Amino acid sequence: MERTPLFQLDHVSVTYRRGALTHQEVRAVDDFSLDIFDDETVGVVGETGSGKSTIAKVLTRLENPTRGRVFYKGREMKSLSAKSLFNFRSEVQLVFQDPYESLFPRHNVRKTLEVPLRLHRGGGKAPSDSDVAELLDLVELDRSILEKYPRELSGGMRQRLSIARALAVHPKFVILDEPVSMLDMSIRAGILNLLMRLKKDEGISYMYITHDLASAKFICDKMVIMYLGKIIEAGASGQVLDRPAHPYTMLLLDSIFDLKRPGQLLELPEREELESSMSLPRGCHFHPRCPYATDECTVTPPAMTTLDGSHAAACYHPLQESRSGSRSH
Amino acid sequence: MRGLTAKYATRSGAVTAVDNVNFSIEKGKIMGLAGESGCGKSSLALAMLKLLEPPNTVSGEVYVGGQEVIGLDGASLRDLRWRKASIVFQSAMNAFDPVHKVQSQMAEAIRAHTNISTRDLNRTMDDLLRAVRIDPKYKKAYPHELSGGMKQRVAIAMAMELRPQLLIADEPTTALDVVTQRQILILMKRLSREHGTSMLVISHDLSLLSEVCDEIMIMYGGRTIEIGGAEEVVRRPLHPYTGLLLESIPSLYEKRSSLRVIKGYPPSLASLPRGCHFHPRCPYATDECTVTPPAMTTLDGSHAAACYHPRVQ
Amino acid sequence: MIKSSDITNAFSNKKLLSGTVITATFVLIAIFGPFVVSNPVQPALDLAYLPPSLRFPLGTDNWGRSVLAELVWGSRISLTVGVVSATAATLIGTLVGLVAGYFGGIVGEVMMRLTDIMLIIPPLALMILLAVYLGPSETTVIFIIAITAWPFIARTVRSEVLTRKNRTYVHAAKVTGVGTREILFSYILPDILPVVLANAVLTVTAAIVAEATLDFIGVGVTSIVSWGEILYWAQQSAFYYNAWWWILSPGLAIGALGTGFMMIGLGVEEITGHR
Amino acid sequence: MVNARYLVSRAIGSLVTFFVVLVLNFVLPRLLPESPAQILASNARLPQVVAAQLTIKFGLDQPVYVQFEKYLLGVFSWPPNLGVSYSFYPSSVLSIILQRLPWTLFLVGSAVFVSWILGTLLGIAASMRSRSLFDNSSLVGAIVIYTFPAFWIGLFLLWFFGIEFRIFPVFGAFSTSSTGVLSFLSSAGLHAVLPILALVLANFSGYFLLMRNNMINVMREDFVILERAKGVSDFRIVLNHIARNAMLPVFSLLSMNLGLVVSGAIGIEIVFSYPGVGYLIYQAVTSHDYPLIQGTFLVISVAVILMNFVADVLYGYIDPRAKP
Repeated sequence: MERTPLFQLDHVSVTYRRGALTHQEVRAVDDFSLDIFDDETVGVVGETGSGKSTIAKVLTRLENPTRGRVFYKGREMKSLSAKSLFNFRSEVQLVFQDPYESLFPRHNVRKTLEVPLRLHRGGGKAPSDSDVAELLDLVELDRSILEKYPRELSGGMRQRLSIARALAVHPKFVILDEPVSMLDMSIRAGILNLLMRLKKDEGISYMYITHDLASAKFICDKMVIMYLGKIIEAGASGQVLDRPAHPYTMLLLDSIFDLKRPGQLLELPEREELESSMSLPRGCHFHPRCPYATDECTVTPPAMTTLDGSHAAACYHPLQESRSGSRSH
Repeated sequence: MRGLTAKYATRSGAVTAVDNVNFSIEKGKIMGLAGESGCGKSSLALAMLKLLEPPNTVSGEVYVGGQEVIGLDGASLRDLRWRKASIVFQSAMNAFDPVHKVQSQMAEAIRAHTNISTRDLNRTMDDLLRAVRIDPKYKKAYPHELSGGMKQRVAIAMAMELRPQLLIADEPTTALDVVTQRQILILMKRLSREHGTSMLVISHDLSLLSEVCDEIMIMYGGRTIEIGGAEEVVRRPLHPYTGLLLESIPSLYEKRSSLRVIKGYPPSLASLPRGCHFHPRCPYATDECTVTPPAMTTLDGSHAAACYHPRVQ
Repeated sequence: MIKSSDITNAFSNKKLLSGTVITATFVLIAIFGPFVVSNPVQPALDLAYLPPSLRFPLGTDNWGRSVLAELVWGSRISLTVGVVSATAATLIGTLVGLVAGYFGGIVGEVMMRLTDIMLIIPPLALMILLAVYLGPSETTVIFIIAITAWPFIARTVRSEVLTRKNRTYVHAAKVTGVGTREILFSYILPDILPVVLANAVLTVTAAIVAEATLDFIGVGVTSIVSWGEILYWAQQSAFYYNAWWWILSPGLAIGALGTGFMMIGLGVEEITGHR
Repeated sequence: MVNARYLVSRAIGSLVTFFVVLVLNFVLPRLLPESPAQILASNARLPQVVAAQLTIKFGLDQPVYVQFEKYLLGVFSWPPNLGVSYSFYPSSVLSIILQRLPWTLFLVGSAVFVSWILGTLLGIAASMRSRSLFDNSSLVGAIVIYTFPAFWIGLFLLWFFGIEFRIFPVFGAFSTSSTGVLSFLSSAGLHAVLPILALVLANFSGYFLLMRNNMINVMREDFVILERAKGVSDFRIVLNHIARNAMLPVFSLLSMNLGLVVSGAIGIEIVFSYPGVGYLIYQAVTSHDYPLIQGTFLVISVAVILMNFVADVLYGYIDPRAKP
């Protein structure tokens, strides 16, 4: 029997108008289709400007798609009533990238956590101190910081507080938008471990948005690779990382600096700089940088094609062999 | 560089951002400087060219090709800057004046240091841009018309235009895509090889530095805590901080269910712990660590660390 | 963000302190002065054009009235018109700015355009046109100044709202389920309140000058003696009698009161870290 | 090149503003409980019969839309018909205004220019020595001057330089006894010194305060540190980079302030009996010359709208980021 996905994105596009004077259109997300189930953690991997943060905004209804539809538990998100939207907010939460920007500077730790507790658990009544303290325990923060303001906390503590705020409503699904990319190296591991523990102990599923494939591998079961607003490859983490099918995924993997990588070499084929991401190339967005591009790539964008079970890629010339073996296509 | 110290004047007294740092870079070599935010690595870059303005103070000695920098002033300092040592900033976005074209910003330093004809100047600029893989037609563009990667390439071209002996690059690729990042670092390495330029590359990303650099220096709380050849530092770290940090970074090439964690949070320069700055977070800390800061001790050839309990393997 | 440390700061801030002292002095004069100095309505022609003396510290005008007494009574008008019109302008401007800044759509767009249009029309010319057709009265003057001053506040508030409505913490509040009204009034408004306050106080300065200018041109309040009106009459004949005191003191009074309010505004901006 | 779309959107904005001014100008007199003709008549102390005649003469007995049509036709005919002045009867409102307009433009134009230059230079100088005695005293001075009404500054200058020391003429725009072009020009120049000085004093502080603030902000930008690292001279960094960037918002203020300055000239023109549009408004107000009041409002507004449009377009050339 078919399961109803938690989220269903159906040909979603989001277009921004940039520049008050020029009214230039920028397509952040382009024809994006994806089913997300509530028992799996999916990673959305892409570089700056690939549109991955826009997906987070669309899924939390901070933004509406310009075209296409988004379904939550089979109901279209655009048509959610105020009450169902409120219920939705108690089930799906978002943790932002920037721990310095995402906490309201006027609210201290107690107040920050009291807001979601009051709205979703207390029915408008002030929540008890023990509820707040429990949340702090959950994210391994000391109870002594209760009266502190965000500016008195370090980046790592702030991000833990953000996670606690998201957990306050007992969500089933949490979208993590680059939760550790702005943190110091020495505290990232602590946050990643915490996220893994919560996944296991609290039964929360994540959408983990990142540009860091290594941490995505650590957290995620499934992976979606984005390039300039489009999904170009999707599949189980192991499949995507071991047998990348899209040349972009391969380039990305080759470019990453990794301490434990065998036989490192710095060299990479030199290509001309992209003119500008403001004007998207026709056909496959990646073709100007792709070593395997042929004429057909410059005309029509390739559709997602299933390669092996859940592994799919949008490429006319998918790479076939595993990464450890010899590369060919 | 000997005993370089930089202090910031703040409302609550002087804050020491760079505390008695010593190192040297050989001709044509690349030194990597790693550290977390607020460890003083950017201040070090500014201090080396005496770019910190009063009331902030810089003391110590910095030699570039035999010439001391910190004691210089006025015209002689201006003359040394860019000709002997140049700098590339973290965010190329803000490192360009938004109202001037790329070419006039490139030409400015050349004009300030040499008497060059307009024709030669134009040719030089075209060559420089080609060297960093940018179409020379972009010299007529304004900075906001370039992408982040292009701006960083132009910034590097600009830093190389007087063939300096030293190039300081402060997080040169942090804001860029992974692919662009690697391309730019390849470019820098090539330029360093071709022109014998020494480089100081500052980054928080140890894996990046381990690939790009010949030597690596680690800073923590304004002090150097470890320095040595890139391979040695990454493969056989001496200081517990370096070791733990390397173990805490997730890798694509191994499967782990949990990561090694360094407890606590990095200190702020305004309130540093006594003794070894790392002792509150260090699993090996003993009483002596909390009192006197350990001195840099050479343990293995050129590999040195400031720790009472180095992890010699 | 107003904290107790801000209040301590406020008193160590020279601008705010001196501004408060100046303004408070004028407020005290406006409230209690008229009980000390009698209303200068009675003309006494034999005392006309007297230079400053012990009896008339600021001299007399062409009707032999004490300029000091006129100033004291006139301070009520300047203060009332300044404060009331600036308050009205601030309320209108803040509301329009909030709505225009936070809500997109037709309502926001229309309000934005309306503000832009009002900003271009030369304010004093508009004030005169309105004054001519609405007739001289205190209420008219207040209305006119408020009508021409609100767009400046609206523009400031709008740009402040625009920089805040897409701040991550506002998005975070939305995701948490915080309602629009709470976001506007608990997350955005408190943050821009210092800016609003500073601008409101600066508007008082502008309003005091505007009131005086309208009186000076002859389209302002005529029933009661105001500072601008003293200057209106002074400019007709003071120079023939070399009665410099008649011109000097009202101008200084306007400038001093204006400076007082302006100092408060700049001080507020300074301690709250805006600008 | 400035984008055509940008030009069009600015032009449409200006046209809409012009239309609002037109409507305001038409509606205001008609919003009153009494008919304009009655007000005209009562103010002109004319018998009731005259009011009735005026009503018919000005077409005020006709439906509002017919009146509006006539009004628009008048404004858009060539030369525009803005009615006939009462106080300068039978001169047309337009001809009187056109006669006065050059004087105001000369006065305001030079005052804007001088205060902009002065404020900018002082702002640069003060920011260079931030928190010094010079900086602090010029700050306080600018704030204090800013709070005085322009017309009072005019009165003060008139008394000091014109009456006490008799250095400059204080009445009108030129000496009627001047013969020949040169003597006319020098007399016009002398007559303009005090009004321009008063306007400059009243207006330069805005530019000064903004320029000083911007300079201090731009100084903290990364590119300034890079310029210093390049070994570029301090003089060049300050002028070519810091001041150049700090100037951009000042230019926006310049266009914003045009409206204020034109209005501000009203008080100054009254003080010096300077025969510009501002003084004309005063004359119109004191003689209850309603067609003239409305005409001047219209013309001043159009002038300001036009200047704003020009400033907006120029801004597109000055700030490269404003271009597409």
